[in-house]
Amino acid sequence: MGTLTTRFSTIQDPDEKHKFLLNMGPQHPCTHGVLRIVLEMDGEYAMGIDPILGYGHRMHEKMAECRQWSGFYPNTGRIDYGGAIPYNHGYCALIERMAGIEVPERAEYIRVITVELNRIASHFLGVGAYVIDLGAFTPILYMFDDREDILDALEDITGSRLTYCHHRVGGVSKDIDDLFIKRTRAIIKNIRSRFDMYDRLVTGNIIFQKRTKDVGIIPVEMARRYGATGPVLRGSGLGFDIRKNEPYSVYPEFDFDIPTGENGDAFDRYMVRMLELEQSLRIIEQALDKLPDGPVMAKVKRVKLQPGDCSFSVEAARGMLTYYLVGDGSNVPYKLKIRVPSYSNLSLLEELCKGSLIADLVSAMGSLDLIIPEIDR
Amino acid sequence: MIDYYQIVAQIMFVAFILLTIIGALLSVNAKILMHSVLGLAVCLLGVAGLYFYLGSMFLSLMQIMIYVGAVCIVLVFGIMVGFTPNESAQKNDIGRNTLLGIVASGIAGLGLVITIFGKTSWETSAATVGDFSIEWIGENLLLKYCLAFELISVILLIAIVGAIILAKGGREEGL
Amino acid sequence: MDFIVDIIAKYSLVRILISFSLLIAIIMLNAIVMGYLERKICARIQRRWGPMEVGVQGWMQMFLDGVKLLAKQLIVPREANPFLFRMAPLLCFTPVAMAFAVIPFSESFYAMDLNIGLIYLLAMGSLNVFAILIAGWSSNNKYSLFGALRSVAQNVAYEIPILLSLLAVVLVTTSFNFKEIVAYQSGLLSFWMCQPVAFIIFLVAGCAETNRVPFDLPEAESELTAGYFTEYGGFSFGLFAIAEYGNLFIMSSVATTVFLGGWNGPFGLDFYSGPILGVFWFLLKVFILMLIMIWVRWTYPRVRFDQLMNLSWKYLIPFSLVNLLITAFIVKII
Amino acid sequence: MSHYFSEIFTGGKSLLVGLGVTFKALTSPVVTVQYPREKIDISPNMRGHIDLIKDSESKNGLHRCISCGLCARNCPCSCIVVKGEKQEGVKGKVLKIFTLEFSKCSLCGLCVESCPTSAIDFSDEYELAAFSREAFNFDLLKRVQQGDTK
Amino acid sequence: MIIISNNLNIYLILAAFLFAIGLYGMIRHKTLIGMLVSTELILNGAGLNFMAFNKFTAPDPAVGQIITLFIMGIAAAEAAIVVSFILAVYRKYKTSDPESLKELIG
Repeated sequence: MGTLTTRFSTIQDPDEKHKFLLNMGPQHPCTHGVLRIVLEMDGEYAMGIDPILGYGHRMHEKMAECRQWSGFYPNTGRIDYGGAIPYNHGYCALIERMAGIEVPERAEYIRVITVELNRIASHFLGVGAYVIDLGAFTPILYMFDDREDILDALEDITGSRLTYCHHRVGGVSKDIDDLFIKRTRAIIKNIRSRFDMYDRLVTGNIIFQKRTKDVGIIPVEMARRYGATGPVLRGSGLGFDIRKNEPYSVYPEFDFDIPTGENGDAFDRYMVRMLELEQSLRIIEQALDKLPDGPVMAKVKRVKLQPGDCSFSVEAARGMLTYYLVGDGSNVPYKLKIRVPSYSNLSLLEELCKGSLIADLVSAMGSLDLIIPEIDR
Repeated sequence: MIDYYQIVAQIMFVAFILLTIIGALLSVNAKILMHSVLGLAVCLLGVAGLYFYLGSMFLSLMQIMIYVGAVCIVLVFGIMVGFTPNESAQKNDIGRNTLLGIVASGIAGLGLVITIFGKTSWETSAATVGDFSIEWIGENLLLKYCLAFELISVILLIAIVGAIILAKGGREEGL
Repeated sequence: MDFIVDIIAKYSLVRILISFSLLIAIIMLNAIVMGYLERKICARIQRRWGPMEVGVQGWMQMFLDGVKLLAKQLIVPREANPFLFRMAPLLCFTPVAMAFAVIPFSESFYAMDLNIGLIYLLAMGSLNVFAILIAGWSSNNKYSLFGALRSVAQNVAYEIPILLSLLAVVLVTTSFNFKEIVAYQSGLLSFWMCQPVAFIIFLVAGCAETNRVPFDLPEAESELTAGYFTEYGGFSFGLFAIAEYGNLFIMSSVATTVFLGGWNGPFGLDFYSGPILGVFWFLLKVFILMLIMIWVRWTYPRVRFDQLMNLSWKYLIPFSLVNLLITAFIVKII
Repeated sequence: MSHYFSEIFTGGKSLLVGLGVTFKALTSPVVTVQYPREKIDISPNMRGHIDLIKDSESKNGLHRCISCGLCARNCPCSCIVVKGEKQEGVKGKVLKIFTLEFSKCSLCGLCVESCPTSAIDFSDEYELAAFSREAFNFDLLKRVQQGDTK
Repeated sequence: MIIISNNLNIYLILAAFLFAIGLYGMIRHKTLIGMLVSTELILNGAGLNFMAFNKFTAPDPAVGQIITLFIMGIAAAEAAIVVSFILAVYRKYKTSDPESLKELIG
């Protein structure tokens, strides 16, 4: 680690001699991966916070420039392993927008269904990991129980359980069948019946409330300044959601709400995630009801990326995901930029946790629901 | 048969004395501040054992509870909070006042030992009234020696308030 | 002086040696049984199987884990203080072993009968912090140091409610002797019924004193990786675990003797007062308490440090003081 | 002051309710399986590594591959090697080498989609562990000749 | 059989030793905490003395014990207050060396 210098590599000021550095990570239970945070500690108070990235860097953007656009499909699922399908969706939609391809309606519905299922799975992962950060080990396993059903269902149509590669330019690679529809309805019913249990076990628990309320408060102004999106922004009270504000796919046809918080503290962010589960379930239900017949794949001729640029934003599980592509006429992207939500959410951390207890730092960081490989890419 | 038990008891007695002496020496000579407090803890444990021989189990337990369990821990706490991890391993400076220390403590100790052996002949009282049970202490503490009880309560109260004020003032300044 | 000879004469050396080795065996066995139960119950709470591979329902898992720990090398970090680093697990284990000496398993099955047994147990309990401190400091690791610091403040704060809640019972029994306290509860009445506040306060504070969730701040996994024993491996780590379960046993057995009637049958069901049944009742109550602590551990999140202090100073201590005053008042009147 | 007591009451109640939830879970059946002994059925659509489909009705009586190399060209990880040879008397190429370097494969399924004759498909093997990297260099042609495929 | 533990002088000498070594440490130690440690040694010497006299010479055995308890209480209060004082000093002057606290000399 010696080669990486930080802002706090040494403490020079003699007045600050009683402060000391604490390396949190890259191997630490609360950083969910290989994030390293250098903390300048004064007792148990973190006075300076410096997140250091790059331990899980895999050059996804460079890889996109080195291969045909179709070769980037498997990468999209590996950027954010928690919620992979929105990434898949965003990339396909980007190419479709660039090449002007119309997607069959059934394919769009299937996309929405899988994306929302994946969003639920991702929120279960994020919330469960957050509760583990607070010290309770059991809720995540109940949530994984539900998540497992979703993964099973998704495996049935996408073929994999975590790094999906299901959406294709022009449609989806595999149609859904009646078994899947039946199964998904059962999953919706099951998850609905478990909300009450989560309320009693986690949300209502006084220790949980004390640990999360008034911890890591993000005012709307601050969230906007850092470009935070997703549940982090919505927890602060601003109901910004790409699905509503900049509708894509078939989302305008569904009736769903954007849950928002009030105080912007960790508890609100947690609650927004829990309420979004219900909204996702509603979307899936409506999509299953309205599911039209037809092909799931459009006729796609050879796609050349025209000179010029194009971008497409989707609402991933953790916030706004934007793909920005510059083409040069060949079928290899000249440049692909991915704007991931976790990156801007992480950049909040320093201002958010300055001068807070290390326990609050863990709580606030967990509530941002970061996926570190997504930040490193 | 009783001799056998006596031997064991005497060996343990010597062990306690050695514990006290070693602990005391360690606590003043240790190069690391933490070792010094640990030496104090060892010494206090030894003294607790001696209290046992002096017939008061209650006091020896109190010694462990208050001295080792509270005072020493507060000291260690002070070291760990007040000094950064690097500094708490700092060496005690040796040598500045060593000669003065040896002379002063030598004179004081010698004077005491001379007093013990030379000047006074202690009369051992033959019969002691009462037993060493805690009921006895408790009764005396609340009736006969009530003032000591009241005094210590007041002192502890003042200490708590003072400690809180001192420690809190520092924190507000720091933040 | 005669006092100590008396004690040695009363319990002959052979008896002391035998009981000491028996106590060590009990502590080890307790750690193994509790480790197994904890893993199994936590697994069932989380709807998993838990250890299943070695033996029926994996009952041999903990023995094999112990063997594995024994076989591992003790690695001393270069910057650590080697002497203290090696001493700390032993120091952690010794007070636990000593405290076991006064635990009354039944009317005649105990190692030592002290007339101030309760104070003895508390004194030994206060020594436990010292070992944690030494372990945390000597590792020369900042996480360990944090764990140690938290542990000190926690133990100092929670010894007060423990003492006060026990005193409320002692006021009634007028004795620190476990035997007399148990004898007081031989009938239908035991103290958890007439001192419920003290009982609850003791359980909560005991949870904190033994560093169990929701008060496991010294070893808070998600914050401090493993707290004061971050740097330990092999059997010195095992000794910490054994001492933790030993402490749990001690706390539960104090609660059992003081509040649940010790070796007496429940609700005065004293149809057979032999030593074996007494041990059975005692262990049953102790294990029920320990299982409750396991159950609690796998349900709650961890509290924050200032909340921990608030709980002690704002809730437990005032309540136990009021409880003590009321008890004193009633005892004086009656 | 009333807030003080009401917090004790609601807090205590929430803690007891939480205990109730876990107790209910304690008494309910286990949801996991003992993996190496019990196995749950995997989805028929699972994407494993690819395999040549055995097809006795095809021209060469074994598989449908025409050695066009589309799968190898479409593979983002370049983990497929396909080589065919012209042979006397046979129309088209004859497959000589078809290997998959599975340790590089990212299981995207583009090869299967691009195959014009549907000659390859996903296998349902998932217990693939080995000590060396070379163990994952599958010779698919050999596998289909030996009849290891489904 | 010599019963050494029944000899008053041994306790007295040990107490004198504790006092002397406490004095030595008090003079020699450079840090405030080290000096506090030495103070505790001196207090212990006093306590041991009280207990010894209590056992061997006093007509009423409660006195010595109560005084020793008193000393323990004082020691605890003293330790708490001194440690908080040291922390306050440390925060303000960033040192715990008593000789470098020039401002406090007056």
